[in-house]
Amino acid sequence: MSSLLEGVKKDRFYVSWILVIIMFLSYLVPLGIPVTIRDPTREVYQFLNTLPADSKPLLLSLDFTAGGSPEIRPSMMAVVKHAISRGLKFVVIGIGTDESTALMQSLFDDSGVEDTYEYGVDYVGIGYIPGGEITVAALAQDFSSVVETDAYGNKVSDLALTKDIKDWKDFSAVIPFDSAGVHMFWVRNWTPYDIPYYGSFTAGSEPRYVAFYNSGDIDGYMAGLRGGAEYEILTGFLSTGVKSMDMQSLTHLYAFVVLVAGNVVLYVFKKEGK
Amino acid sequence: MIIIEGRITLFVLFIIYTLVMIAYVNLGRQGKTVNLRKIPAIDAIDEAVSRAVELGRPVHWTEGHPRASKLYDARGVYLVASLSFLSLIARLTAEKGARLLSSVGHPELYPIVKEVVRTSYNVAGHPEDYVDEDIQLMPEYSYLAAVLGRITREKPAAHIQIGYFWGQDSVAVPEVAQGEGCFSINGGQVGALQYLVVLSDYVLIADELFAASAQISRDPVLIMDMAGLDVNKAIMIVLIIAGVILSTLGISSLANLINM
Amino acid sequence: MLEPLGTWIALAFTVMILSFGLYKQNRFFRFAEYTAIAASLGNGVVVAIRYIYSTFVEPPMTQGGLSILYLLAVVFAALLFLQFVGEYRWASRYPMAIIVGVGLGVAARTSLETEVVKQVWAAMIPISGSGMDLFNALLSFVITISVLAYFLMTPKYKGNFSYLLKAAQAFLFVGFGAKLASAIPMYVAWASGRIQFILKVVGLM
Amino acid sequence: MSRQTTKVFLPVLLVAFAGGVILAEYFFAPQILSTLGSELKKLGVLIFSMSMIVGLVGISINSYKKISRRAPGEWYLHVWLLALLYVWVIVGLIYTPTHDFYQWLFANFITALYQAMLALPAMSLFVAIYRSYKVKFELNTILLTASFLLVLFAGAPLGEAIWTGFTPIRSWIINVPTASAERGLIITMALGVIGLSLRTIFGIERTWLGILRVPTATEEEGEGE
Repeated sequence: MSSLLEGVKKDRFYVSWILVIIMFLSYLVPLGIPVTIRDPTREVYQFLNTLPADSKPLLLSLDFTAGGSPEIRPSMMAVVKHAISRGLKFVVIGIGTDESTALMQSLFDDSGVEDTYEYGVDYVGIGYIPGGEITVAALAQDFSSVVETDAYGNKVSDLALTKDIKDWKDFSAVIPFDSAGVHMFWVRNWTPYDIPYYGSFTAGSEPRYVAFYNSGDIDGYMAGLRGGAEYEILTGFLSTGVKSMDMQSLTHLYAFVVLVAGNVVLYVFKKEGK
Repeated sequence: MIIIEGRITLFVLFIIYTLVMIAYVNLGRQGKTVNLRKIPAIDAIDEAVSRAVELGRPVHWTEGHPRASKLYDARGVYLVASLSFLSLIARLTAEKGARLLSSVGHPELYPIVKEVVRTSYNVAGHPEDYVDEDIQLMPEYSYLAAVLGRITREKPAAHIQIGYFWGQDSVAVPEVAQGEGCFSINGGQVGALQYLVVLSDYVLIADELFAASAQISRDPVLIMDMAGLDVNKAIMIVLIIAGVILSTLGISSLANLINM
Repeated sequence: MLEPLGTWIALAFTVMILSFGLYKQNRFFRFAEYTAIAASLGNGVVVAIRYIYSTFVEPPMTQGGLSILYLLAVVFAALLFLQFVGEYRWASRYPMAIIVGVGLGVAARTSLETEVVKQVWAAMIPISGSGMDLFNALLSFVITISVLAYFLMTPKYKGNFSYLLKAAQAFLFVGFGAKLASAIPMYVAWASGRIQFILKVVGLM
Repeated sequence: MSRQTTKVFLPVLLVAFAGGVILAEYFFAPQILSTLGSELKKLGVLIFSMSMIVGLVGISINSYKKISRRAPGEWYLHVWLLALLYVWVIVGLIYTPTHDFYQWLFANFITALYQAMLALPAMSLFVAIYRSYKVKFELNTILLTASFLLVLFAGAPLGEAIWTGFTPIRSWIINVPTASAERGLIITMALGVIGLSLRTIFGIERTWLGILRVPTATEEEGEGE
């Protein structure tokens, strides 16, 4: 062992190994630390759960990257599965990154939407639309001028679901899923309209959007992996979100332990040095 | 209307900013000068290079993740700021005889970095010490692994990381550099500062990043330009104070200017 | 046949990269590193060549007219290659100058709008209300002003003003601590993605 | 034209032209400006794309040098690098990037490697917490640690299970002191950004060319090689 560890920074080695072991174990041996459902997540659930099945489509925007997907994907899957189980129609776009078309495809593959839904009638995948904030603003005012074809080359004016969509009034709600930091584009350009606004974003950016939730601009949201887990519990589509909650709790506890351990080691080391 | 609707206030502020700057630059041309606050991180670069010479190990410079910023978009200016540090570092390493390793993430910066380093070596009078191979391109997705690998292999004595960084680069790169015992001087955008503050020996906070050339060259024009920047900052402070007072009193005329 | 092979390749690369964090710099990591350089540069070159062809070479061929200027633009951009030719190296500065100029122009105007004007106006919050609201509004105002004053380059602060600056520094550090802690869930979630991947491939999840 | 004109003056002029057009396009209405501006931005992307190919040449030269002198311990890695690089480019040019095989390559090489790299910062962050918080009795460090701990506990279900009070404290810390300090930082930073941009556009600062001082100094003479 000693020869194997030669040249390795010992402290770093132990700190990272314990972290990884904690993460592995939290998936293998679930502790089931209770997850309280917070109000913003409950708002999203109640809205989607009471929306009539024949209402206008939802606008879902996938603004996250493959890197950010572990954090955002659980809430996206839970929302889409919930929408499918309730028979809600939806249109999927993406404005944050050019990876969103690929993410959309994997969403369609994994959610089983093709089994019960008919493409073009119940759901439409537009994919990535370039242009950033200007696009987001234009989408609210004149949808058809920004979007001409879907991801598969069909004209949106030929598809039953999208042919009558003109502006924000033709959607029943908008739900952007963001890890690329473009959620503000949506908040700035869509909350002024009288349309139910929900969102999913990283846990790190939650504090920034709490103010908009408190002021009523955002009607509800799911923050990071935690929000996804809460939504999975509410809908019963348990998946990676819930499984990751123990991991979240334990790593936070571990951060505290590491902070204390670092100082203890420093203190003892210093004492010996004297 | 020749000015685009809704940008009149912006334009007026821009003109004020520019006029103040020009006025101060002209003062500088006439030879007037003021005392600027010293930025310790910039002085520390000298120390870092000397340390590298003593230890006989290289100096490492890097500028960030190419998916986070591009030279032709709004964050490109961080890279231009980083180049001004690079030209200083290159000149110091040329003069003192340390090896300079540049890890370039942005392909569009790769030719420029070569040009800057070569020019700096020429100006310092040591064109023969310029090594083309020490400037390495680490494109797009490979940046993080390539920089970490390079730092652990080459074991530089000083690590200077200035530019625009996504989270992963502003945590992992300085941490690994610190673990290898590098003397580190880092600076980045507001979103990266919380990591850099705990992981560096010296940090360039806020607009210290853009003030390098004034302190290094001690040129009165550049120094007076900084003084002009201070005046502009003061204008913003006054604007905020006035806005807060007026809106507290219930007068919204200043607050409405933003829509003009 | 390609699919399962791909999964095992991805697993192998994942382990090679993680070996850096969990062990130290080693031969396998270095192999993965060079693979990443080659793959991402290759991808970038493919995208670049396709972009240049579809936007700058195809239109002049098919449309003619003014779009012929696009071919000149390609020649201008190709001046970058002169940096490999010692004698005419200076000519590669011209395309560099254009890209630097465009970037600086965009930066100046974007910063002016979204970071100066919008933020300055957003800071103009009325100090009113009662109890906690009043306190928060006042505190926000004081912090913003003191942080701005802290970064002034020319004045030397003395007396009571120096306390304001100490306060500014203190609040900056409160902010750094908070942002550092709220970053943990994000990084941990990133890492968990790979852990779930490994567990799934091995069949434990 | 003198050497000085071609080497320094013209590049500086080009920066001024490009930056000036982009700024003018933003403020002024005439159509010609926005056409010119968008063409310039396109040219910027073209130069960016071209520099990718310059990078290909640069890396090829470097690797070739290392292979030909059999650089110990790494020359075979450069053989692999060059082989993969050129195979990739050829595959990408023959098939389109939307082709299944290219997608397979992308998913299992680039995405796999990139996502694995994104797992490294988590370890680094914990090592940083271990190593860097040497809590001394200094006000700043204490404040940093205190706000770190308060926000930390509110971040996970476990913390909430211990005490529900962490969540409102976290909201306050982030919405009041953090947000307003950050606002000050952002404004300062942005003013600096505008300052550097205008300095360079006006040609006062030329550090991006490797020239530290303004033209009045004698530096310019040293610049000629």
